[in-house]
Amino acid sequence: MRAVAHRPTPPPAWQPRTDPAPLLPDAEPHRLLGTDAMAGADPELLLSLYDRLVLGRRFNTQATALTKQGRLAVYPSSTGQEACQVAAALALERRDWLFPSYRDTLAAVTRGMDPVRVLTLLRGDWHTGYDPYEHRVAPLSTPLATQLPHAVGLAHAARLKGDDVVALALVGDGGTSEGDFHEALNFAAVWRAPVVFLVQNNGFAISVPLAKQTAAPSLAHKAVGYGMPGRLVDGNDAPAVHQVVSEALARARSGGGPTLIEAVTYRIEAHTNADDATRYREEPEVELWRRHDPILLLERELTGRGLLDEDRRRSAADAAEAMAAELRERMNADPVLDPMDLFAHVYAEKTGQLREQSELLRAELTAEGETR
Amino acid sequence: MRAVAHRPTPPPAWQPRTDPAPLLPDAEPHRLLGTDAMAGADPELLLSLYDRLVLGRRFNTQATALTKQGRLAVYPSSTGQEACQVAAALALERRDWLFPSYRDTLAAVTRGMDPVRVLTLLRGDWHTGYDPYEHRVAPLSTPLATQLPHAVGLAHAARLKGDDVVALALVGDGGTSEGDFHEALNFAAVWRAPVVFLVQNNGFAISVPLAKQTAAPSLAHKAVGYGMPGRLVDGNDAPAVHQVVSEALARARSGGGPTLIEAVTYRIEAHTNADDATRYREEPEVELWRRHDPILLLERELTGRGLLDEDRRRSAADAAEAMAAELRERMNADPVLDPMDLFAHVYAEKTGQLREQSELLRAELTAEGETR
Amino acid sequence: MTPATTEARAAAKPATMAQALKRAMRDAMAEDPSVHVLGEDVGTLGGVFRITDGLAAEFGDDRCTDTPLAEAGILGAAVGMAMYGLRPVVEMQFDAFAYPAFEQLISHVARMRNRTRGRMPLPITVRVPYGGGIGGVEHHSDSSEAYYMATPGLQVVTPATVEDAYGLLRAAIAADDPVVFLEPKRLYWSKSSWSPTAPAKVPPLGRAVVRRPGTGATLITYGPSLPVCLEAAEAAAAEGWDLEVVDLRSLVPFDDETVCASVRRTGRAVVVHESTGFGGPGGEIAARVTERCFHHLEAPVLRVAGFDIPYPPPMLERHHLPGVDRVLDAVARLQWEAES
Amino acid sequence: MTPATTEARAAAKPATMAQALKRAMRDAMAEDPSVHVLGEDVGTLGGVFRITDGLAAEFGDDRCTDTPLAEAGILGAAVGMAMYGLRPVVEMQFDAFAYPAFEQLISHVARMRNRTRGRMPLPITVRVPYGGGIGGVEHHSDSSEAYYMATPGLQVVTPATVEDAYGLLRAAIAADDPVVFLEPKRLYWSKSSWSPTAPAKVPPLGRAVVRRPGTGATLITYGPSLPVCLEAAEAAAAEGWDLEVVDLRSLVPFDDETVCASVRRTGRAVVVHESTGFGGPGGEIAARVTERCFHHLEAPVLRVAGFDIPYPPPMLERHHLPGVDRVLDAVARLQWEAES
Ligand SMILES: Cc1ncc(C[n+]2csc(CCOP(=O)(O)OP(=O)(O)O)c2C)c(N)n1
Ligand SMILES: Cc1ncc(C[n+]2csc(CCOP(=O)(O)OP(=O)(O)O)c2C)c(N)n1
Ligand SMILES: [Mg+2]
Ligand SMILES: [Mg+2]
Repeated sequence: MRAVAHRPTPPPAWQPRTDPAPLLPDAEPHRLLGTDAMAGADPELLLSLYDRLVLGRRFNTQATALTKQGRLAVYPSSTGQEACQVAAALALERRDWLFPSYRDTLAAVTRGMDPVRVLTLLRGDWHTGYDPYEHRVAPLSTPLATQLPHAVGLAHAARLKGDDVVALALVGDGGTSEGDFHEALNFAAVWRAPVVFLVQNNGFAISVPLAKQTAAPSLAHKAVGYGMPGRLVDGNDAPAVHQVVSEALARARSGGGPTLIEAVTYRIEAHTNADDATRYREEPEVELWRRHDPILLLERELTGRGLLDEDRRRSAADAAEAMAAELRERMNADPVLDPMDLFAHVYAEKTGQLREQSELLRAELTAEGETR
Repeated sequence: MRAVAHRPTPPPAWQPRTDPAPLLPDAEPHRLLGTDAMAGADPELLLSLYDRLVLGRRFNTQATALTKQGRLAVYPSSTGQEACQVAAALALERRDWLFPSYRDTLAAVTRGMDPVRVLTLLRGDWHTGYDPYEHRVAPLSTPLATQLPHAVGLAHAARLKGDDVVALALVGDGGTSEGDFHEALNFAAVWRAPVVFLVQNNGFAISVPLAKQTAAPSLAHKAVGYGMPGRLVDGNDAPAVHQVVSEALARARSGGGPTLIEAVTYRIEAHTNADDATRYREEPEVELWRRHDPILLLERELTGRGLLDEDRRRSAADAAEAMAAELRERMNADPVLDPMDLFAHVYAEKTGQLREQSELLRAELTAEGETR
Repeated sequence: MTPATTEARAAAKPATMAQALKRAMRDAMAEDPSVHVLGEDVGTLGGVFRITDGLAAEFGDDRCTDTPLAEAGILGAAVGMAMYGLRPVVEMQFDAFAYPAFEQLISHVARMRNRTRGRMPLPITVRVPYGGGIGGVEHHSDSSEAYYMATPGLQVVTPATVEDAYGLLRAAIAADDPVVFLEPKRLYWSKSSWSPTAPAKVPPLGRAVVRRPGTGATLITYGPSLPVCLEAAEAAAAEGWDLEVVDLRSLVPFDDETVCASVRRTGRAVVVHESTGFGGPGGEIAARVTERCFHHLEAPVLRVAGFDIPYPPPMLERHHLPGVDRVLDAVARLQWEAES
Repeated sequence: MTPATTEARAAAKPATMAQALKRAMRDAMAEDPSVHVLGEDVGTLGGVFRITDGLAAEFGDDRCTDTPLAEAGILGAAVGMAMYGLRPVVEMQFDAFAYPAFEQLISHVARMRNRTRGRMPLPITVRVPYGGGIGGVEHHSDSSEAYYMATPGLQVVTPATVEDAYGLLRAAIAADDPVVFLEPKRLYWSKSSWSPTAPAKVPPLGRAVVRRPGTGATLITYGPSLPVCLEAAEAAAAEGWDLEVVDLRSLVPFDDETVCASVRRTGRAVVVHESTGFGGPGGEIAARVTERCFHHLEAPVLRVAGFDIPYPPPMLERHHLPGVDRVLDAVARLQWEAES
């Protein structure tokens, strides 16, 4: 005979919120939302985070500028969310895997990927195109939440093979509503897969605010229904994100199973350059979040601790500027594309009809004098 | 400026269970799982539940027998789960809606539906076929969890129209893993739709035990992630189910939004007559649950309170026998089917090609001398 | 702004297909309180293509609703709403993002009428912006009509003109069957002199139309490929081929009558669409035309379609999309010499 | 029981298609530790059709895994497993229950190789029991091959014989592309003298085969309709029609060579399948055969298919399924008089 009751006592009754989900932080919400990681953190970590945040911000502004010059098809800026992406990616070991969503370019860059390759999808010369195995970065995923079960499957496979590998999967607040989110978290918990789910709750899914997305007390609360730990963190507090993600990774690595982390942040820019955010939100709200900027917060801490002087500040800015200049230059060169590649990777071997079709295109291109 | 923190404090860390989910109840688990509804309940309610449980059990055995005689294509018996279905359906008002899954034949019968019509799908003469508007019973749903968003949409529509209607949606423990479960609960909570979700946790999804389905402390805990109340009830304690469902319906009716209820019960028979349960579970486990039979529990209470004597017992059994006899007789008659109906309800009006195809079939049938 | 001033403003300049679609929903909602619009970003934002712009403002959030981000949930909820007597109009944000709702569409939307012997029809319109040519990144340019065509119980409709965008969408919303309404996104900004102040009468669903009469061969097409075919027909005229262009408008039901009447007259046909060729709509169309018109055919019915590849990235899409030249090449292969 | 005794036992009597499929997975798992089976009830129970019976016992739960009940999750997890170098074999319990996984299949499984320029191929086999004729209630008898055929990046394979069940499944699991492996459930219990002790060599994917040589007309078919066509060919022989029967085996890639060689020889063709006709596989097949063999054709390529309706309930399915008579009726309409 097993335990006396085969169920724990019923959960307490949750009273759904009656007030609309409040969206505005107070003047200094990070202290409420963050851990005390900022104060406790190692100076080197803080400085490394700082450099990368500055770089990340510059990457965002540069990429957005490139859309205006027609050099990118579209760019979903993560300005304001740099701390989430940079700190989380930095917490990974090299052997670990990252499963980014389309907005997570900075997470990919932080893993060491060539920024131009990261931008392939958004530039429009191929669909992500890069080799995921090089830096263990899965293709930036566009269909929302669909990358989460991939992360679970990969983590599960790694564990079965006895490899000490954890998968970090990123998703947005909107993405948590998709069925794939549910199925992935459930599989992860049942399989105790070494995977960490990080929700960047930036307040919006395009125009839809969080209050229309969920009635849960927090997105982190969703962990409860899967039997995994849920963690809530100030997503603009880089050391806090780093700490919470590191703990979750360690837990996963040591066989403790998955964790769901909600990082509360804000999408400062419109959804993409093609979006017009003034249609659905007010400037004062954005302004409040600007004052809670992740770079500002870190600067304040670093300055307070005497770790950041003008020189250090300038060297970070210079490095970012150099990256931007190189990016600009490389992106301003037209990519050399071979239209025949359209048929190259549909199957391991071209089917008969793909051979026919590629001949058709080759003939057209020859006629146009355009093929290589 | 709104509230100081825009989030409640982080949820407590959930420690996933390290022991495999225990499946066996102790000798009298209902006392742990049930409410005190049994003792407090109105005698008339208890007797009414009793009659219907007895009827329901007989319906199950009769329908199973009909599969052996080839009169039903398949039957998923709910023996052992009668209390969930009967008590929940009985808690509904006539204007309310029921969204059953394929195993919920008793819930449909309890709503007043003609048993033969309820069995249409399983007999194989049509796909459910009955008029859902007659008793406000949606078609028995085969694709798991897909009926849940329907219930939400209907409840939402009713509320928009100002109608005092609640939808009760049934789903199995296995069904809670599907994405549609997640999406339905989330929509319900965000819309505060008057809908009640009742999970019949009968321990198995065909052969797969609950421990392979979820790592959550209970399925009721899943409510937390949607911001709705979760309730756990002994699904073999009919008055308890009736009470918990009634409370949830009242809550929904008064604008309080959805509730998730987990009723813990057990599938005494195999998944369907086509399944062989000995392949995946041991008889002693079944035996334990037989001792926790919903009819037995109710009989014990009724007898203890002097409400059930031999006569009363016999009259319930006789009514059930009469129902079974009639069912047998009616199901033994071959249904009169018109193959031309195949084309009748694909679209409001037959398309050109359906007209052509129906003429083809008509010609074939005429040749066979078979059409009506 | 009152509807009257909106009208006056819109009437002042040629209307786009996007405006016609919006107007169709607006008029349907004004006439019939059971019409409800739902989807991602359809409310405050007015949709990413602004097709639902102004509906929430005019009819309220309950009539035009921003849903949580979950397509199966959206369509599933629409099923429930339709069960209760509403006429939901669902917006799928892009073609590929309708796939999560596939089970709801195939197993419920398409079958509920049949399942219930006609007692529970589901008058749901599923609007799906489809096709490429707008420089969209992966998953934003699929032509998914083959999936819907292969599903009995669904009507599949696609406008190619501004006027049809209005008329067919009104007809779809009014239909008692579920309709997958495919909107050719690269025609959203195409204009015509159609005036939203004088809505055309609602055309019946299921009727093709001859957009250009001709005698030498028939181009059978729909949606985003109609302009390509009309342009090809102009170019062909210069080479002495007189092409007839048929716009299907409705893939299901299929208008065999109009199509076959044309092909019997011309004796030659090319099916043109942007969807991949293999297993795409063209196979069905070519096969049924051949079955019905075999002895009128001077040449096999040819197909000009997208290549059998995943939709390409923006910088390569022009190589994939069937253009005027490919249509003319196919026309040239119609064995004209055999005739003389 | 050791594999040897299993083999000895199985060899004693004719093997069923179900046994051949099981044996194919077993052999693949024994040879290649990266082959993993996952799905609903595939472990302890051995699957509702017992196709995976014994795999968990022989290889452990980690190699043959009962998953939670969520098809998108199963296929999505398989994607991740394949990313890490495994070769997942996914079982979808029934055709219609693969629909929840549609987005994963279309947007990821079919496209990952292309998306990553060949760096990340996904060698996933998705086993889908399909088709009717077994008295299954709603959702248990769909023929969903048209959806998969219309999706570039997927191979679509379906065996019609016991021997092919083994060989093609081995080939599918060994393939570096994702394969939708459609198992004709009403042939699960069909037998042959194929002996599991002497596995045939693994046939290449993408090759059709002539199952019955003939000269008068070609029946083009696959999966559950092969036995129907062979029976029809026998019956036709009695009426003086000598029919050739081609079993496609692979819908994608499509073996134009074998099919067209046959049709050019016979000059007449009927495509036979159980899937609905409109938008079904037959349209593509008829269209491409016509494109390639037009001047060899004495009559249009005809199609015999399921009606354009949702799959019927058990008691009516025999009226829906294309049987010998319907095939013969089509053969009779192949304009034989024109020849003489
Ligand atoms: C399955 C699916 N549905 C719809 C979309 C269209 N879409 C792209 S981004 C987006 C909003 C995503 O919001 P969120 O998950 O919060 O991520 P964020 O954009 O805020 O980073 C939508 C609806 C999509 N990409 N995938
Ligand atoms: C989407 C979907 N996947 C798979 C199935 C096949 N199937 C039928 S019943 C069943 C198990 C359901 O278990 P549960 O939800 O616990 O309900 P129960 O049978 O115990 O009542 C499965 C896998 C289905 N009907 N629908
Ligand atoms: Mg967001
Ligand atoms: Mg169950």
